[in-house]
Amino acid sequence: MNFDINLNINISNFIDTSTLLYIALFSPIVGSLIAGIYGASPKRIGIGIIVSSLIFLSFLASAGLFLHLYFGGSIVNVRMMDWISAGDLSVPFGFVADQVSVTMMLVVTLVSTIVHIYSIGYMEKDKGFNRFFSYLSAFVFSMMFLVMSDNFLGLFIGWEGVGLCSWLLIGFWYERESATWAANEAFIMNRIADLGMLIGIFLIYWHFGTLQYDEVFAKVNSIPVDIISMIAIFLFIGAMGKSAQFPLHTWLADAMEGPTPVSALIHAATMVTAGVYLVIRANEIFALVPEVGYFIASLGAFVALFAATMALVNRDIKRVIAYSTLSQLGYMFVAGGLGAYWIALFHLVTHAFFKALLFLGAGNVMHAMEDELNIMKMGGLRKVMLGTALLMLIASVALSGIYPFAGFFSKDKILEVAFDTHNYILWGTLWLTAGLTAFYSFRIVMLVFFGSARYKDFGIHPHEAHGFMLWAMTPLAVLAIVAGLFEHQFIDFVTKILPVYNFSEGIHEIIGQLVMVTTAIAVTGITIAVLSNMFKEGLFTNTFKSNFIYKLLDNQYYIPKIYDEVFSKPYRELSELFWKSVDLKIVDATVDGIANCILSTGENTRGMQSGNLSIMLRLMVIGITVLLISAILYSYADSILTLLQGVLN
Amino acid sequence: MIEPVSVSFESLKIATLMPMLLAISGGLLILLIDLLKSHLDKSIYIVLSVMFILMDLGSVLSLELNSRGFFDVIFIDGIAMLSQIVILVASMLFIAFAFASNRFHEYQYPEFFALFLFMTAGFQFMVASDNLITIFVGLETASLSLYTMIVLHNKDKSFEAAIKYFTMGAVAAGFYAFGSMILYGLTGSVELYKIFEVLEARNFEPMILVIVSSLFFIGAFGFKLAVVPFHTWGPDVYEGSSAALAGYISIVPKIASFVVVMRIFEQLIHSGVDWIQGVLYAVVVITMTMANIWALIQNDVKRMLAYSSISHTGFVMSAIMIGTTQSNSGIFLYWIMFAFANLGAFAMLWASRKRGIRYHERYDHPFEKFAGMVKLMPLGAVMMGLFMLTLAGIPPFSVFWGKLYLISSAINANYTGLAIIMALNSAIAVFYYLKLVIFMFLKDPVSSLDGSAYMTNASISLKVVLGISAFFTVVSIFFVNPILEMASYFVAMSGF
Amino acid sequence: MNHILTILIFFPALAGLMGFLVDKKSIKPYVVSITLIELFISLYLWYGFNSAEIGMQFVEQANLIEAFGVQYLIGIDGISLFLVILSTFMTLIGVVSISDDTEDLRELLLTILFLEMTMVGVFVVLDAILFYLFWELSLVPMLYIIGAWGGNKRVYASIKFFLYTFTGSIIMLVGMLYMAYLYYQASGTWSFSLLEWYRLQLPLDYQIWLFVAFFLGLAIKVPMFPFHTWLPYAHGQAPTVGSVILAAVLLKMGTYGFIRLSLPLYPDATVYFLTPIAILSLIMIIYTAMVAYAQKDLKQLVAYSSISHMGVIILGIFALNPEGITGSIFLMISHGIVSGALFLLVGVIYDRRHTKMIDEFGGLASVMPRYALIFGIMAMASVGLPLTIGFVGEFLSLVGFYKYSHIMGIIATGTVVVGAIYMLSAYKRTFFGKVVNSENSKLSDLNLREYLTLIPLTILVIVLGIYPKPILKPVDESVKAIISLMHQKAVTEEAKKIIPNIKIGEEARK
Amino acid sequence: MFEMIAFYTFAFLIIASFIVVVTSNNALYSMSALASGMILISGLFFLLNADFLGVVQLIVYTGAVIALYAFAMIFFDTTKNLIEVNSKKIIFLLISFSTILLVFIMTAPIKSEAVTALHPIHQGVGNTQDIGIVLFTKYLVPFELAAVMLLVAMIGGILMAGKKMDMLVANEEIQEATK
Amino acid sequence: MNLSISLEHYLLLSSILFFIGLYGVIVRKNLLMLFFATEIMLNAVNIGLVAISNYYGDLTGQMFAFFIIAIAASEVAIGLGLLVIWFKRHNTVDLDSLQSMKG
Repeated sequence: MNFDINLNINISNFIDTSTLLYIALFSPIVGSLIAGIYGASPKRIGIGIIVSSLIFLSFLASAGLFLHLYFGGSIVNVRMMDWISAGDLSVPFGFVADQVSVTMMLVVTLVSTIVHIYSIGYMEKDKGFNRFFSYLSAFVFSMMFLVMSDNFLGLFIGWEGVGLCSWLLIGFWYERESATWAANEAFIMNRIADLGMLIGIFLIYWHFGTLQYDEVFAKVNSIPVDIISMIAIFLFIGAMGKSAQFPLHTWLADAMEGPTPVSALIHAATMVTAGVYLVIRANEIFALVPEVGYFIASLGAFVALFAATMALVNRDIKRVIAYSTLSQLGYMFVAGGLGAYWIALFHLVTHAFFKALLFLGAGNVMHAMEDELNIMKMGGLRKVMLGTALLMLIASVALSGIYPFAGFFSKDKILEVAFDTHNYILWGTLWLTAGLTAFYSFRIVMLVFFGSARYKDFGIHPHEAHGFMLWAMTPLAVLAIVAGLFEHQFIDFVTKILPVYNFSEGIHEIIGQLVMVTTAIAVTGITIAVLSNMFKEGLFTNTFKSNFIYKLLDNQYYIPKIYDEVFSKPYRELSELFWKSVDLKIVDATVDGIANCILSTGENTRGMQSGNLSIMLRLMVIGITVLLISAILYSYADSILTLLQGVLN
Repeated sequence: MIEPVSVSFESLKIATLMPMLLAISGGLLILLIDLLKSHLDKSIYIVLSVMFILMDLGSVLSLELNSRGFFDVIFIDGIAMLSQIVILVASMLFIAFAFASNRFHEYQYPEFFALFLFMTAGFQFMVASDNLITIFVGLETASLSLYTMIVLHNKDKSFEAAIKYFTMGAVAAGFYAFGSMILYGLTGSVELYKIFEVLEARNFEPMILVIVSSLFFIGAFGFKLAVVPFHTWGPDVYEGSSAALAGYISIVPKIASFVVVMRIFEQLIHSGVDWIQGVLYAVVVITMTMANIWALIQNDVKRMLAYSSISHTGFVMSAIMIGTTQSNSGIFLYWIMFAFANLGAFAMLWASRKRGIRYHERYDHPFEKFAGMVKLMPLGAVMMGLFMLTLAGIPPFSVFWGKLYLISSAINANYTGLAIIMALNSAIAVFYYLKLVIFMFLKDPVSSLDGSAYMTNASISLKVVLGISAFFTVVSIFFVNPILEMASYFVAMSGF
Repeated sequence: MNHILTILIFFPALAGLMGFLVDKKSIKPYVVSITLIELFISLYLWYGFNSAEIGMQFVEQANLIEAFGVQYLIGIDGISLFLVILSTFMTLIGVVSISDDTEDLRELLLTILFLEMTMVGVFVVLDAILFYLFWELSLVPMLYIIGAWGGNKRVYASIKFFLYTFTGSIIMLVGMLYMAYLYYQASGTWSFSLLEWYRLQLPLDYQIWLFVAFFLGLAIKVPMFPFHTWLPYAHGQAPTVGSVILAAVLLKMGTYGFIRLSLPLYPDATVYFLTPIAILSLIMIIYTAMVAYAQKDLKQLVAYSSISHMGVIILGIFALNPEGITGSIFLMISHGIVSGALFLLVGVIYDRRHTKMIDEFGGLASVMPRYALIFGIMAMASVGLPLTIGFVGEFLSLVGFYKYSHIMGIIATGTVVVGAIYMLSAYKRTFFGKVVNSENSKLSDLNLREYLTLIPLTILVIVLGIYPKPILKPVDESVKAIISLMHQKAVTEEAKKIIPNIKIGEEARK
Repeated sequence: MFEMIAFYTFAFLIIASFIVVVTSNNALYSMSALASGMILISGLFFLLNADFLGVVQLIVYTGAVIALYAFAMIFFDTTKNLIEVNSKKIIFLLISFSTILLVFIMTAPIKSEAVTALHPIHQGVGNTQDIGIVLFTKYLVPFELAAVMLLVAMIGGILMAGKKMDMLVANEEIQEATK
Repeated sequence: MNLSISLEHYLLLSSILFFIGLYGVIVRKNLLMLFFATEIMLNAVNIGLVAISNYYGDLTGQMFAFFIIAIAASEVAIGLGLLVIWFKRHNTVDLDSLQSMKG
């Protein structure tokens, strides 16, 4: 312990914690700008190295902050400068490094560092190498901004920043129609959710008068509950978009158009968990409204199952992993919704490790397969790429939740929480999902690495990835194995600011059974996957493929199609209608119509000026006559009226 | 037997007659010179005319306000002074048009200048009297001179215009006479102040006869001012007469008529003859609107300007209908402002007039003639554009201030509806003024004209006039206050 | 420097007159330097501006038409200060953006100088008649710019622009005259001074009619739905510099007019009409954004997007709280910069390809990467991404308006979605994909002149997005002054309730 | 009684002859009717004790004006039948309607007791003398103005009928033809 | 029954004659004939004026009538001048020949 205290003192003396915070935050953007300057020039390997080192620097700084906090240091909160201030609204650029954000920072920078290094190899042949690094570092900056901000609007900056970078990176190969389409879809869907987020922020501002976390949370009890639940709902709508919860989930699968490191970093480890982070960060608000929490949990459970089912049948390796991510995010929301915030965070962390690993492995496979994604065209790859196979196997086991891999600890806790809160339906759903998860994870592993080498039919010559890429993945693999073992330290650390979840008394007695049951279904899933693949490659028979359920799953419950029919197309058609029929034919035509009406009055009465003197004179006389009539009417109005009345009666 | 009449010379106040006498003697002098030595150059006559008008103006300025002269036949009140100043200044500027570079038929006649001076005198009599007989004779003197001068332009169209103008004028003279007869019958007098005294005494009964007499006056002056439906001569006369004279017709006869109309109607309006106000309201609205609409569809600039000046007349008539001191001083403000803009516009037309060159089988100044003018003659186009924008009432150019003041006077008298109609009409009017601007600035030249075609008729004096009017329209904002103060003072002095 | 505002107004016009003496070949450097000097004068104004002081500064006063109460009364507060700077700045950018081989270069440049005079004039005058004067006068140079250097339908577009705005504003003039009449009745003297008018408390029914009269003039200029149809034509046909100035500055006259005239003069009517105007704004936001999405012409798309953004500005103004109004003023500035930049960007490809049809392009990102980058930044600023200039104003306006109505606030916030839809789809269609049209494959990236115009704008977009305080603070002070005036003047209970009672100046410091 | 008979006779004859003036298709009839109407009006003037005017009417109208018209008629050769418009009916209705209106209006009592004659007719003094005194005092200015007006009319008539007009018209036509 | 002739009788006659004149003005196609009609109008007024003058015992009416006669004479001179010049060029005094300007 002496050593620990020394270290603590060392860090504080050695370097100011706020400096550390700034280094952690800003070194990625420095890297991004450096890479951006060379954005349009040909590949320079140095860029990759510089940027990666800067991210690593950020990681070190985050680690420094982590140690500072871990050893009892005070929470670091800095205000860099004022940002927006108008009326009573005053929002600074303020950053906080507390237990939760530092955990996130650590995860983000760690995974980022690995992905950056990995990308040097992965992107080596791409002409947009420098640009890629610029985007990727910008993403890291935005993500850091998101997790470090000490107010809701700062969070929103990061929130939108990661959205922008996600747009840039999904559409990185902008010459591909599908990539740019997916990028726009992701951005717009996120924006729909952001609308909710903004409304939440508006509500917070008008009811709390501030957007700082600490001030808001301090006042939270003095605000009516219905307002709080509205805030919670709207904030959660924001979270739904970023974390791709149903019904805003379709973008995540399509986002797989981006380069695989991007998928690993953004669409597995970090950005998509921002929604979960928001729920954890605003736990004071969510804790007050258990009904909303219950809704979040239910939706999470539903998404977990829903995504897992889609993952069962998909043949695209990245999409399967993406659905799996979706499913795991569902788990996190269950935990968050049920008030077990630290568990949600814990699963977030472990999931980041093994899912990033899984994606990077998939990246290796793709690289080897010359960007082929269809797992049906792979098989037997373990022979050529043993390292990758091993890493992916570790990740899959972790994902399936097999003891003692990281996934086991976090996922099992969530099931326990569901059971403990007597939400047996949730538990059941999650339990079933656990089995499915195991199944599809191993289905991939089997189809890709085992079985016959189907790729030969397609004339592909796979090769193993660069050594340094594999080495870069190793830390993730190690963490995927061992992260779960640090559960207690983790609890101690984060519950300094997060509420502790207390299991009820009775649960301890049946906890053993629960673990058994869960592990059993996971193992069953694995077994089915392995066995079926051994007997029959491809797993699904043709008859099965014509099954309705298979079709339903294969077409993602037809949801993309429905969205296209119900939202996109009508929107486009309505826009056209508004422009061509309403704007041009009604609004504009009315204006022109008035002008034309005046003009045509002129044309039609032009004949009055016929140039004929007789007509002119007659006009004069008519004028006089009309005046005479009016004179009579004016002077004898009364008598004329009585006369008329007499006639009528 | 009746007593012999003894009249002291002082009581005649010969000074009040001096201005008109000067103009008439100028005319006679010109006739005399021609008699003694014919075939003199027109310049001598122009200079003589200008000199006499100048002297005329001088003697007007030295008049004593609110004085009557010559057995009360001459009546110099504020509006008489003011309108005479306007008439004389405008006449002076317009006669300078005669210094045209080209030979025009009318300027071969020394009589033209004599007629011009007689006409000026006629208008002066019209405004400087409240005796219906003097007004009538003055009016006819001026009108008959004008008809002749139009004819002297010696084109087929000018004959036609003069005949139309004359014939309608004769009918209008009949209206005037009939209206006066009824007034005379009602009051036994032809002097307006006396007429109103008697009418007041008999409480405007029978009202119907008062109305009928005003009705015939509306007919008579409606013709003179060209309000709908008595306006039909307007466009044709503008088209038929030379631009120099058309410009004159659009300014001077109208201000004279306005003064007479003010004299006749204001008192009636204030004495509760509501009919007049109602009818004037209708006439004003119809005149403004219809003239604007007709102006929209014209193909010839001069004809367009004719309709536009009808519309402007309608605008100013509304001030008479409103009948407050503010509105009545607004008439003069407006008309002075309008005079300079119109002067400029017609000067530009006159400058571009060339005998023989025809751009259009019918029109002298079709819009196409000015197409792309900015490329051929930028300064001219800018000038013309300036005058068009001024007429359209774009601030800060002169007419805007008149419009502003009149609309304000309508509002102040609780005629908000009228104010809005006036405003909307200004908006319609913008379109046809812009049409010329568009032709000049935004279109390409149609024919292979060179820039000099637009200034073929320009002489130094014409350019000076152009310069004066352009200068005035641009910096009019600084003249508004003095003019307004002067107008308000004179109008208030006259009791309107 | 007592007459700095007078100099600011008339210097460009005088320089414009002198410009006729300058040789044709050296006219562009001449005009650029004039506009640069003008920009520096306006920046000096900022330097000399005391944001702690309440009320107008640099006031100059002289009688013009004493008998009728028309004065030469000019002065600025925090609101007009930045709009003046925006005008001078965007004029400079616009002038620089004009290429040397433009036809009739001299006429174009000198016209812009006259336009600059009118724009600055509108923002600094404090006399209603003078306001109207500059307001109307600004139409003339713009008419010429659109009509003479525009596209095929330029004449139609320019007339429509002119007549439409003229009609609206002349109704406003009637309103002004009526206002002067009421002032005359109350005080016995004629005055068109806005500062005097501010002191006049009117009963609600008068306010309503006057508000409507002013509204017509201002709404057409903004342009608000359904008076907006002139704008797509004007933008569609105008030359690049015309569009830049039109979008950046001229439209702001309308919204500025709301803040300077309608709100403080008629607080009760403002509250009375709050809901209908808010609904119109919502239509503007959502409907025009959808119409923008349907556009095939890139410039028309930007034009419709302008309308949509102006809707947010109007909403912010009618939020009637400091957050909303300050935000909408900031949004005016940011929209000025961003839409100006977008029009410049459209001009870049129009210069190269002589078409603005989106379908003609595609894949430009690989041909013109730097162009694509700047376009992307501007598109994102337009979409309202945080840390760009577009976010600050949009957020403040929306947060301000949200206080008034929950449902309408949500719909208004929909701008973040619909804005993204049209902008991103346009960006995608223009820049992404493969280069299909062979004519596009050889397009050159930005040249020096284009960099000179676009880089300053890009820098501003980011710098002001990160650090808007220098602008927000003075604006906020002036806005608070206006709101407190409105609260004091309000006669109805409802208005007193909706308009917050803000303490300003000495009171606030206590 | 005499007055009544005279008035009605004259009135009837005047109306009749003027109706002939405006309706007859023969110019000669029309002019003769005009002349007779004028003469009859002078009769009314005598009836109304306006002897001077009666004489003036006779001299100016019947003497000068009608003579002028007669010359003009010869010049224009309008002795042939005139072609008039067909749409007479509606015009006729319009005019009759207005006439009825005006006649109806004119029955209103016009005379007023408040009126005192400004220039009273003196009993026992000849009308001409009476008029002369007023004309050369009060109405001297209008009278002189009328002289100017007649001068204008004379100049106008001379100029318009003069040969110079024809000459220059021809000139311009030639110029136009050559261009 | 009062058989004496009142002022109203004269005024009625005057009005009737005036409208006969107006009728002539609007139906005549021959300009010369049209001028006749304008003379009728002026004469109608003269009757009224003289009658009023007589009934008020005031000379002003007669003065007015005198000036009207002068005006009528001048108009005839100018009018005939115009007709002469038109006739010389068009060989007609038909009103329908004056239609070159319209619209």
